[in-house]
Amino acid sequence: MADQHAVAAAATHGGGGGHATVKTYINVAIVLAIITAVEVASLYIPGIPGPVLVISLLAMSAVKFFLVVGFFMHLRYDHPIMRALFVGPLIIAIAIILAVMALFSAFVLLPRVVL
Amino acid sequence: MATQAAFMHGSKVETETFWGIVWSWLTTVDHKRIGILYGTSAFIFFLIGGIEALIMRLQLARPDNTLVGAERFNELFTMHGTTMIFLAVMPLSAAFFNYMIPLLIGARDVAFPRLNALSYWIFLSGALFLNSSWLFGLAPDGGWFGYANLTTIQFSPKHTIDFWMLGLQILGLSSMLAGFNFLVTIINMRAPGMTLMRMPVFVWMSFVTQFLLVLAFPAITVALILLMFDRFFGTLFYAPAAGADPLLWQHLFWIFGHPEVYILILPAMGIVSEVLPTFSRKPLFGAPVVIYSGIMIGFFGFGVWSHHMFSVGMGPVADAAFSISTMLIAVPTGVKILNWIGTLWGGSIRFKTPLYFSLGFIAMFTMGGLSGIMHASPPVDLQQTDTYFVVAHFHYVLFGGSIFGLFSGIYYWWPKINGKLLDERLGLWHFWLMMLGFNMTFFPQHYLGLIGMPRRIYTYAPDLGWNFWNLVSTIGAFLIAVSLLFFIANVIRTMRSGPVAGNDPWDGRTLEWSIPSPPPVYNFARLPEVQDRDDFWLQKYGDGHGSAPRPRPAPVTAAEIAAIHMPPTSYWPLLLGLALAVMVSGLMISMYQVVVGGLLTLYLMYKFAMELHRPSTGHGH
Amino acid sequence: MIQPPATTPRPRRRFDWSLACLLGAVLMLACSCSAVGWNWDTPMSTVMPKSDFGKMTHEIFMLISWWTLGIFIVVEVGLAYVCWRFRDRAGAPIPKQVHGHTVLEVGWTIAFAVILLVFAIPTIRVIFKTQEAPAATALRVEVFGKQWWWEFRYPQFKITTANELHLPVGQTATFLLNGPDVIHSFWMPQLGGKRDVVPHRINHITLTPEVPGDYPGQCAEYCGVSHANMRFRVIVHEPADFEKWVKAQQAPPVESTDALAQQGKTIFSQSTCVGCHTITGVSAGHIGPDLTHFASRKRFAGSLMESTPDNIAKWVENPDHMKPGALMPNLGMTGEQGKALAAYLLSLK
Amino acid sequence: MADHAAVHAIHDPNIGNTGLDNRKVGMWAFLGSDCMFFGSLIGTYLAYKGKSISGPLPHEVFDIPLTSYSAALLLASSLTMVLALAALQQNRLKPATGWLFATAMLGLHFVLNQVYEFTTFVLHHNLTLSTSLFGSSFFVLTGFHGAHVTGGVIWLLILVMLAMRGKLDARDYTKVEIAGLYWHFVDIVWIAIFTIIYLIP
Repeated sequence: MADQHAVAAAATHGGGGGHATVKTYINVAIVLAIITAVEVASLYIPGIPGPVLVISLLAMSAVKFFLVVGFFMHLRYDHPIMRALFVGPLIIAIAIILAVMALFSAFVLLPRVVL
Repeated sequence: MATQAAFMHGSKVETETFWGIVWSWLTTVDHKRIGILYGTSAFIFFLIGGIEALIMRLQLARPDNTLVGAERFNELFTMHGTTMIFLAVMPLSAAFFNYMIPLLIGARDVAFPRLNALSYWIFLSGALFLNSSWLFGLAPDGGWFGYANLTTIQFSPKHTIDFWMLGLQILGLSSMLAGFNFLVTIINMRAPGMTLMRMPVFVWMSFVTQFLLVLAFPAITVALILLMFDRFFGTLFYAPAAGADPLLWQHLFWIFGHPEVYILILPAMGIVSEVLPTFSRKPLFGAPVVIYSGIMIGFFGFGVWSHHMFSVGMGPVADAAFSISTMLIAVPTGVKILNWIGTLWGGSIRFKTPLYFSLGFIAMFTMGGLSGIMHASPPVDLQQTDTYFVVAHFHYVLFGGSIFGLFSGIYYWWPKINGKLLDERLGLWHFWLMMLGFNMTFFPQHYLGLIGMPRRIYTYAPDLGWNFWNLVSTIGAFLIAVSLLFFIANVIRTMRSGPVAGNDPWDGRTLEWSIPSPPPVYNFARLPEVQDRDDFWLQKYGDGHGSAPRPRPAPVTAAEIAAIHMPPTSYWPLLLGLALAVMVSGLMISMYQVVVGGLLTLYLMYKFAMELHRPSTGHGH
Repeated sequence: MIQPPATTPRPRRRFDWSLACLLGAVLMLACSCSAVGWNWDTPMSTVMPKSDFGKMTHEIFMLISWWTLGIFIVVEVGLAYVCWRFRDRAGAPIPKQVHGHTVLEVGWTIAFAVILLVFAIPTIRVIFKTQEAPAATALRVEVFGKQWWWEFRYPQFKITTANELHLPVGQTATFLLNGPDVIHSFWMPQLGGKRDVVPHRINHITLTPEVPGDYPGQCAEYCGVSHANMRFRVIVHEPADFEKWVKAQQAPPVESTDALAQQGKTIFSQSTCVGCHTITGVSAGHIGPDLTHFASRKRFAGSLMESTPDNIAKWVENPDHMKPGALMPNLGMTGEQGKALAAYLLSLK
Repeated sequence: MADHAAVHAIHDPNIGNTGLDNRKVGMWAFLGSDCMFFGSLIGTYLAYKGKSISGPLPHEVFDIPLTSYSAALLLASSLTMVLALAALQQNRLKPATGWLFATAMLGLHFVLNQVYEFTTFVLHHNLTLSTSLFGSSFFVLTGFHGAHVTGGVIWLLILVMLAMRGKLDARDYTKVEIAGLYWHFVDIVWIAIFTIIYLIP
C-alpha cells in the first residue's frame, strides 16, 4: 500500500528516496486536508448509495493513514524491520476486526422466544 | 572476579554488608540477576500453584467429599490456573529469556536494562497483589478464563474478581514491557555476523514468543478494561439485559488466550531444540524448518481462537473455518517433533538429566498434541470440551510440554548460571518420579473425561464410575510433589557442595559455553564474531567437512575490560513497580488513592525517563 | 577461554538400583490398576452414544482416535528405538554433522496434511449435518439454564417442568437454549451435546434419541458457586409412555387429603414460597421451579437429591446447606413445618 | 539514518549492531502492539454497533463539523511535529521549540474539544457510559484515544520544557523523533476512528 502512495508522491514532488523535505511535508499536509474535506463533504451530498459511500470513505481514510505513516512517520524511508514491526501487527489487527464483525452478525440461528 | 564484582556496580559500596547485598539486588539492572529473580519468584509461585492443585486433588479423591467447600474449591482452581500460567510458566520462561538471550546472541545486556528491571518489579507487585487476595479471604473465583457475565458485579459482587482483573492487568503490562525489550534486543543486539538464520533456535522461539506477547496481551487488556469499566463505572459491555453479548469477552479473551498457549510452549520448544543437539552432538535436524514452523505456529496462533468456543453456537460456517485453521496449525507442530527425533538419529546420545527432561517433553507433548487434534474437530470437541479430557490434554501440553521443557532448561543451564553441576542421581530420581506421577495424575483424566466427568466441579456423585481413577489421579499428584522434593534437595546440595562446572560442562554448541560460569557482568569481554548457528562447536571442532577448528583468540587484556561500559544501577524501576500497585489497589479502596498513586506513577515515570538524559551532567555513579 | 575438546574417557555410569526398583514397583501398581478395568458403559459416558447426534460424533472420534493412536505408537516407539540405537558408546567418534533432509521435510509435511484432510472431511460434513434447521415435526423443548437448576418447557403441550427432561424415543427433538442469568452449558453425555446456554441469545441443538433410558445430564460451563450441583435427568420413553407422561403433566395436580399435607399446603400458600414457585391453582411465581407436579419427579434441587420427605424437609429448612449458594432463601422454617411442606409437595403427583 | 548511526556507533549504547536505534525499534514495536489495542476496541465498537436497545443513536448526537475541526487539528499537529523535527535536525532550536509547543497546543485543543463533546453528550443528549451499548463503547474507545493524546501532550510539553532549559538539541534528535512517532500514531488512530465511528452511517 505504502509503495503506491510513494510512487504518486515521487511523481508529484520529484523526490525519491532519502529524507523528506519540508516542502514534501507541506504538500502531504495539503493533500491530507483536501481528502478530509472531501470525506466530510461527501456526507452532505445526497444520493450517494450507502455501499459506495462506505467504501470510498474507507479508501480515503486508508490513503490518509498511509500518507501519515509513510511520510510523517518516515516509514517509507526507514529500515524494513520497522515496516515489518508495524505493518504485520496492523494486518493482524484488521483481520481480527473483520473476523469479530463477521462472528457478531452471524449468531442468531433461530427466532428468539420471548422469555 | 572480585574486581569484576566491584566494577559491576560502579561504586565501592555493597557485596560486603547484608543490606548492601539486598540493595544491590533491588537496584540491579543486570539481565542475569533479573533472570535469577524471575526464576526464583516463578519457582515459588510454581510451588504455591502446586499446593493449590494438591488440595483440589484431595477434595476430588473421593465422591461427595467435604474437605473444602464449593466456594473454596472455585477459588483454588481459579488461582491454580492463573498462578501456573501467569506466575509460574511465563516468568520461568522469562527467567530464561533474561539470562540466556543476551548470552546466546553474544550481547552484553538487553536493549533496555532498566526497563527490564521495571518489568520484573511490576511482575512481582502484580503477583503479590493477586495472591494477597487470599489474606483478605477474597481469592478470585471466576476461573482463570473469567467468563463474563459471571464476572460482572451482578453475579460477583465481592472484590474477588477485582483482584484477578487488576492483577492480570498489572501482569500484562509487565509481560508487554518485557516483550518490547526482548524484541529490540533480538533484532538489534545480535553479535556481529549473527544473521537471523544463525540465531540459536531457543532465541528464535523466544523471538516469536515476544511477538505473541506484545500482540496478544492488548486483546486481554481491552477485555479486562471493559470488565473494569463494567464493574467500577457502570458500562454495559457484558450486560445482556442491555443487548450486550457476553461472548464478546470470550472472543477477546481467546484472541489473547490462544496465542498465550504458544507463549507458554514455544520457549520450552526452544530449550528442547538446544538440549537435543548438545547431547546428541549433532546440529538440530532441519533447523530452518523448525524455525519456520515456529513462525507459522505464531502466525496461525492468531487465527484459531474460536476453537475454544465450539460449544457457544457460532454456526456451522465459523465452526468449520476455525476447525480447518486449527488442524492446519497441527502440521508445523508435528513437523517439529519429527525434526527433534531426526536430531537424535545418528547422534551419539549422552544421557544426562537435561536430555531426559527433553525426551520426556517429546514423549508427553506428542500425546498432548494428538489429543489436541481430537478437539480440532467441533463435533468431537462438543463432547470433550469442559470435561476432564481437556484437562488431561492441556496438562500434557503445559506440564508434559512446558514444565518438562523448562526443567530441561534448568538442568542444562544451571551450571552456566551457578557454576556448579546439579547432581545426576538426584536429577534422575526427580525425572522418573515426575514422569510417573505426571502420567498417573493426568492419563486417567482422559478416561474420566470420556466417561463424562466435567471440569470445575468440587464434588461428584458416587455412582458414575469416576471414583477409582480420581483416587489414582490424586496419588499421582502427590508423587509429582515428592519428585519436586528431590529437585529441591538437589539444589540445596549443589549450592553447598557441587562439582565445579567449568565453562563448558556439556561440550556445548552455542556462545554461552564459551564464557566463564557464572559469566562476568559484561558477559563477553570481546564481542564474538559469529559464523554459524553452532558457532562455539565450530570453534572447537570445525564444521566436520574439513575445516579446522578456529585458532584461539588472543587473551583479553585488562584495558579491554576496563573499556567496557555497563549501565549503572537504578532504584526507579522498583519504586515505579510499587507506585503502580498503590494506584491499582486504590480502585478497590478509594479513588483518592488512585489519583495519588497515578500522580506518583507519572512523577516516577518522569524521573525514570530523565535518569539517563544527559548522563554527563546527571548523577554519574 | 575456549577449552580443548574433552578427550578423557567418561566413567561408566552406575546403575541406580533403588530408582529402578521403585519405578518397577509403581509401574506394576499402574498395570494392576489398569487391570481393574476401564468400564466405558457408565451413566455419563460419552462413548456409548444413544442418539443420531451422538453416533455421528462418536464415529469421528473413533476415526481420529485410531489414527492418532497409530501416530502415537510410531512416534513413541521410534523415539525409544533412536535413543537405544544411538546411545553414546565409549570412544565413539563425533557423529556426522547432518543438518537436515529436504525431501524428508517435504514428505512428512505432506503426510501430516493428508492425515488431517482425512479428519477434516467427515468433520465438516457432520458440522453441517448436525446444525441443519430442524424439521417442522420436531418436538420443541425450551431449555432454561438458571443458577443452579434447569427448567424445561414444552410449548406445544403447555408443560413446564424442572430438572427432569422427558423425550419420546425416535422423535427428533430441538432444544431452544436460553437463560436469564449467566452462561451455562446443556449437556446430556449419552445423547450428545454440548451446547452453551448464553443469556439473551437462542442457541439450539437438535437430536433424535434412539434408546429408551434414564440418562444423567449436567451443566458443563462454570456458572458460579454451585456449578457442580447443576444436574438434571433425561428420561427417554417409548412413545406411548411419553403420551402418558404428557397427559399426567397437563392434568391439574392431585392433592392429598392427608392432614399433614393440608397443613403443608397452608404453610406454602401463606409464606413467601408463592412469590417464586408455581403450583397450578395455588400460586404463580416464576423465579423458582414449577412445583405443580413435584412428586412426579424423582429428584429435586438441580437433580441433586432424591425427593424423600427427609431431604425435602432439610432443604426447606436451609437450602444453602444442601446446595451452596442456593438462591432460594432460608425462610426460617422449623423442622415441623419442613415435614408438613414435604408431605404436601410429595402429594403433588 | 545510516550515517547518523555510524557516527554514534562507538559511543551510543542505544545503537545496535544493525545500526538502528534501540529506542526507535522499541517504539515501532510498541505502535504495532497498540494497533492491536485499538483494533480490539474498534472491534468491540463495531460488534456492538446497532445493538443498543435504548438511548440516542450515533447520528443523533454526533456533531460532524466539530469533529472534523478536531480531525483537522490533529492533522495540523502532525505537520507541526515534522517541522519541529526538521528544525531540530538542523539544530535550529528556537523554531524547533516553537513547533513542538504548537504541536502540544494543537493536541491540547483537540483534548478540550473532546471534553466539550463529551459534556454535550452527557448534558444535552443524556448519553453516558451507562446509557446504552453505544454510550459504553463510544466513550471507552474515544476516551482511550483521548488519553493517548493527553499522554502525548504531556510528553511534548516535557520536551518543550527541556528545550527551554537548554537541555535539548540536535543530539536528542531520536528522543524527539520517537515522541513524534507516537504523536503521528495517535493521529492515524484518529483518522481511523473519525471515518469508522463518525463518518460511516
